[in-house]
Amino acid sequence: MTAEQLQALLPIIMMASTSVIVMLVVAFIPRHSVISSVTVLGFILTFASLSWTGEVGQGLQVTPLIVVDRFALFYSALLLLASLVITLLSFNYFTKGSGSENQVEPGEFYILLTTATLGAMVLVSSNHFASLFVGMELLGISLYVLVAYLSHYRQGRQGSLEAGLKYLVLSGVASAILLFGIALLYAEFGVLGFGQLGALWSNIGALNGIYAMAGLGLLLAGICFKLSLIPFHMWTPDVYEGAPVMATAYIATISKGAVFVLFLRFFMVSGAFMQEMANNLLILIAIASMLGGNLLALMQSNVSRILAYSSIAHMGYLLVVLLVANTGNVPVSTISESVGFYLVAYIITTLGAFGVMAVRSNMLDTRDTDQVADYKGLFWHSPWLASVLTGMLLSLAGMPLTAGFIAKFYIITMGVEGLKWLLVSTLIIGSAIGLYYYIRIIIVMFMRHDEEPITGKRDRAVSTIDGLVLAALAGVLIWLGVYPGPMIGVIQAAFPG
Amino acid sequence: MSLELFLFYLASAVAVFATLRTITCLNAAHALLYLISSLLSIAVIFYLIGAPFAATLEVIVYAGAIMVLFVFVIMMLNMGKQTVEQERSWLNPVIWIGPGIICTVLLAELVTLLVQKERLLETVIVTPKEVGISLFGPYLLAVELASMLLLAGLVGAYHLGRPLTQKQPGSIK
Amino acid sequence: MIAIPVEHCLLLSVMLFCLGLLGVLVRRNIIFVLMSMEIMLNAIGLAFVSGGARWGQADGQVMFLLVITLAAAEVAIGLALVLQLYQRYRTLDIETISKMKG
Amino acid sequence: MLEFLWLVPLLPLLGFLLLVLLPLTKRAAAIVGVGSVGAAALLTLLIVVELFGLSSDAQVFRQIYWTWMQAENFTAQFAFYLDPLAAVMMAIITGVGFLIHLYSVGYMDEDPGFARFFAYMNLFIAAMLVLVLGDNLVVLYLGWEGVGLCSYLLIGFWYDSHANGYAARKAFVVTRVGDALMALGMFLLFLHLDTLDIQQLMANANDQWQTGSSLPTIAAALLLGGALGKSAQIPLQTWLPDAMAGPTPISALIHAATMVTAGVYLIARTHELFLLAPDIMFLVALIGATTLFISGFTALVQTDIKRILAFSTISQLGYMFLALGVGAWSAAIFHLMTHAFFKALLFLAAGAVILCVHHEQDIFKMGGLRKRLPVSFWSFMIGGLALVAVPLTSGYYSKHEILFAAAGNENSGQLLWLLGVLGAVMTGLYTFRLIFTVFFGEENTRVHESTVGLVVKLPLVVLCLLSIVGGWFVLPLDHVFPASEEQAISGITSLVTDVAPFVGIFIAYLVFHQNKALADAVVAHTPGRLLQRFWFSGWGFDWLYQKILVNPFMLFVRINKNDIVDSFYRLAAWLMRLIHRLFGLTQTGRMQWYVGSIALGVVLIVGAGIFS
Repeated sequence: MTAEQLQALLPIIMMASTSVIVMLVVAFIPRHSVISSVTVLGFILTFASLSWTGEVGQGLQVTPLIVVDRFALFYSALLLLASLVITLLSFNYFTKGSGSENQVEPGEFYILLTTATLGAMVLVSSNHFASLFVGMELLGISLYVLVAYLSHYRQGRQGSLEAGLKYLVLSGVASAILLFGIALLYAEFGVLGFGQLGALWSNIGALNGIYAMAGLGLLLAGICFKLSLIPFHMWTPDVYEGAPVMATAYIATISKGAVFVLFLRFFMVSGAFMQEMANNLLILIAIASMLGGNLLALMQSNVSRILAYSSIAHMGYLLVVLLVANTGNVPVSTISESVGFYLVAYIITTLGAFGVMAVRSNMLDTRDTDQVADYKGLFWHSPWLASVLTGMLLSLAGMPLTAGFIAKFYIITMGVEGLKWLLVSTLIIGSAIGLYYYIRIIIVMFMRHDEEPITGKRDRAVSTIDGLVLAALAGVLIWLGVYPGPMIGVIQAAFPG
Repeated sequence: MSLELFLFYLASAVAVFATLRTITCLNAAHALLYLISSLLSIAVIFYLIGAPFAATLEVIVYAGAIMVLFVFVIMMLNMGKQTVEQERSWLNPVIWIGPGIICTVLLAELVTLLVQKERLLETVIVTPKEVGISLFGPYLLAVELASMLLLAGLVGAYHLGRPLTQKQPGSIK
Repeated sequence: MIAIPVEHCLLLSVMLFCLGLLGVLVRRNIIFVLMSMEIMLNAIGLAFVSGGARWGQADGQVMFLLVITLAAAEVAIGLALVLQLYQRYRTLDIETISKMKG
Repeated sequence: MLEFLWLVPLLPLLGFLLLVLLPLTKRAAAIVGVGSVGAAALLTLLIVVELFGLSSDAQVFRQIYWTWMQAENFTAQFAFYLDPLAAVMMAIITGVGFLIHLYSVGYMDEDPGFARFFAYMNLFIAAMLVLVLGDNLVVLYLGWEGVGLCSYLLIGFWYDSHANGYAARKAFVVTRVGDALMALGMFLLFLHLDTLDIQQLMANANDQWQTGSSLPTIAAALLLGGALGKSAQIPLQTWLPDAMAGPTPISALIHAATMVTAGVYLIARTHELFLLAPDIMFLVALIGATTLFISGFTALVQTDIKRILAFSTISQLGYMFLALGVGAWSAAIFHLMTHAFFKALLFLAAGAVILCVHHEQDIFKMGGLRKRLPVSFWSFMIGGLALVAVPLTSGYYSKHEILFAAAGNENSGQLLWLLGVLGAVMTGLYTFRLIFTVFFGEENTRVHESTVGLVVKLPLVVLCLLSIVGGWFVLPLDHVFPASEEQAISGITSLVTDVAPFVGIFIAYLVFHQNKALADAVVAHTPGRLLQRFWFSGWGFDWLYQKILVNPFMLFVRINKNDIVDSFYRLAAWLMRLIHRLFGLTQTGRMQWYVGSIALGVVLIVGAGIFS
């Protein structure tokens, strides 16, 4: 390994060191504020180190496993910032609970946040099955624990245990399926790098190696599970509901984001989905997800579940972009651009929505503040929180002046240019259905409520950190919706080709 | 039929049988023993197809270490006679139908794909040395990251393994 | 040298994989579910190793090593959760964790 | 100073933001509200002086701030364009605006919505400045909609009253008809000329289009639609009288001096396009002449002091359109300016009267106020004389320029001139009907004693001065507009034009002062009464619109009340809920079921692989 490669690897090394350092801090200085600050510092330093990776140019291959290019660096930056937001919001989520009998020590939560982010960073730089596998599992193992984090706390948090076990088993099965797919591909072709695989496939022309098709199918199934696309979506609402809200936010943003980025790279580098079979299947999956996700969310009374189902739909929207790429009518750089923007918008919006929920939730309660009824009249006693949440929901619904609008606009434009009318019309129908449940939450927030909220929850004052973080998210949301130019420029520069 | 081939099919048969018993057995400890024997026969197969390093790992780590975790837990939970009855009632033949069909179809599909062509290949022995060179050469990063994976697993198990907090009413009598 | 058809190895691994999946689908005892997941992972390991054998590469065995790592971590966390489940409900029935739905 | 141009709209905007965001005391609100506009006025003065100090060829200044939007070949810069025309408009807006702000401090003193009032006013000033300074049609349109919004907010300022809300909505909807046409016009221009930058647009239009061909005609007609709506010309004039529901300073600022002249400004700004469409030019003149004539009669029979002034405004705007239509561009702008002075004066004086008589607006319930309210009386007198265009007042110069231009026009010039002169007679008549009724005769109202303070009087005095001397200004617009050739005006024409207002005043003196019974006698007869009612209703436009537009629409709404279309949607919604419930059943919460779903998915995917 040359010095140059080592330098390119700096962010990943920094992230790994952060994990170890946080672990040592948890062991020797077990004070919440110290642990949290060290974690934040670690994320910030890692983020800073992204600019010290040296001139990576068209991409620097560091061992066969990892490629450091602008694409990887951009998404690493995005994921790191998202992790930072989650870390910052976690502090008060756990502090609020630190009453007399607080037994849940948040130390491990931060260690696992860092290891999970390490996994995500490996995923976005991966162009080899081995790093794909390790990255995905590093992310997965950390998330199992994060989801179940509050499981041993009082009789209350039953959801956390249930969600943790479900996620462990289901995700374990899905990983196994994905791995089995990789194994079959390996047995057929004898290579593990995306690039080598792509070269082989372009030689053969079509995928005639027949059990490569089985391999590809299984791989696809595994990825669809992580993105919670129908019919691999069923874990999503239960896990979203049961997990502590910050872990949910992590799954919803970083986990899905990283896997989609990996998917995109695999797709671009290996050209896998030029295959007719995969293409038709993905169309079906996308349509099912766009319609099914929105329909499932329609009458939900739990905000977490609504966001879970809506995430199914959103991943379906994103899939449309990849399908458009298959037509060849749209340059790959544009595809990468619209996926990038969509992910940025989606991550910001989701973080904001869960952030508001986190601010209003308390680790000690039997559940997070996630019933729609809990939000009744929110506007009249916490206008700021309600405004932020309204902004986020409108962005999810794709209303103009928010980032979500530009993102959705991109996808529709892509769809139209790729002449995917079926997909575009499904997308529009899905969005129309989606509007209903997003607006419903907003209306509930603006209802006058005369009596105390049903749950008897009263809001505490929003802490300074939480307030600043939410304000920043809302600001970026509007900024991207009104003046997306600079962000688009950054994403364009991140195209790996 | 050479000895190797014979051994291969024998080990395969043992593996399939033992696995089948694992998933049908009523007693967890027995199931675990079946599972271990299945793992051992796979180790034999590894050896036969020229992967002595993998065979060793299978025995030492998989059958030896990971399964011991199961043994610990089964012992801790000390499931007695009544659990066998419970298992029997849970394993009602009716519930086998759906999963059975799905798995059979999947198996059939995969087998159809696999038997499309028959390639009799000369397998070469990949020595532990080669594996080691590979591990600490191109796969160095993967190894390091695997250590992080284990770290995460360790931290997670430490956190989750703590007993339930005492304040909860109703869970421990 | 040894002449064992790679296809047969893969066939074996496919069978084991499907058996593992069947186990996950059928068993209600959470410990058996975890064991079945181990069976699936083991089948994957077999597939990797036989792939490596077919191409005479070390990569298959390296991947096998990684799979074992995953198995270890997964089992550790899975069993920790099983202990919690048992402490809380005094049962290993998977039906106890089906409260969230809809 | 020119480089500080951006500051001019920014100051009122900042004022608006401060007023909205900070909980200011009344005093602070007044200082912020008036101060920001005052500063803008001062800055404008400096800028205008510097601009006119330049040689007449160089009196153009363009400032680009940022690229506002960009899509394919469409680029809209956020840029300001200052030339003598914009400078004149800017001076009127900030100058008159400042005076009216000052006046409002007194007028609105007791209103609970004091700060809100100034916030809206400041926003309005900012939007209006953006409108006149906009370098391209997009920026102009931003200001255009901005002033529309402020107008809506301010008409409905006292939102407790149902009628005010109705008036505000009416103004919004009616002007929206025009705005829609204007937007269409903009799209058409962009489609064919590939730019919305006004100067570039005019140059392209001259290059690519033949005079009188269909494209410029359609484009000009669409823009005219926007102008008609904003400037309350027939057939979109009906909103303006109702807009008097707002506070009087609003009527003075928005519905007399500035916003309603936006249509005139738009046509003047795009005059090169209109020159390519002679038919539309003639239409402009015809609409202007008809409007001024018709609303003159309407003003004659109104009883509400503010409605009289409102119809008078429509009528004067008609003169401006007449001027535009006959190509007397500078005359139109000149009249725009003098009208801004004297009509603002009249409204403010009327406001002072209304304030002193306990918000009574019916002129027949006033009377003999001359001695009690000398300042208002003299203001009204001077404003009225200027409105009637008595020699030596500002209105005289501007109106005569228009009438002479009309007379010299080769297209039915005589008819236009005749309508204009008749309108002038009517102006004299209704104006002095108002003055005689309100200020002469016997007193029949109790006057509020504490009356008006200095902040109310000062603007009146300044506007009085401007109404007199305003006609002596020479607007340096020669380089903006094509020179109109001097027409020889016959002595008779000139004489009749000069005499017409006095005829009106004389009749008014006879009928409304000397012999009041005469007016009653006329109205007592059936034809007279019918005519009076017809005129009173504004020539039945509202009635007509009610019958042909509103009623059919309401009928349609009633028919559809039982939801022919809705039931379809309701079915769809019901279906969606059903599907939701069915789908929800799949989410059983049971883990093995979920694993089964995954397994099934895998079976399907691999199966698809086999069978493809």
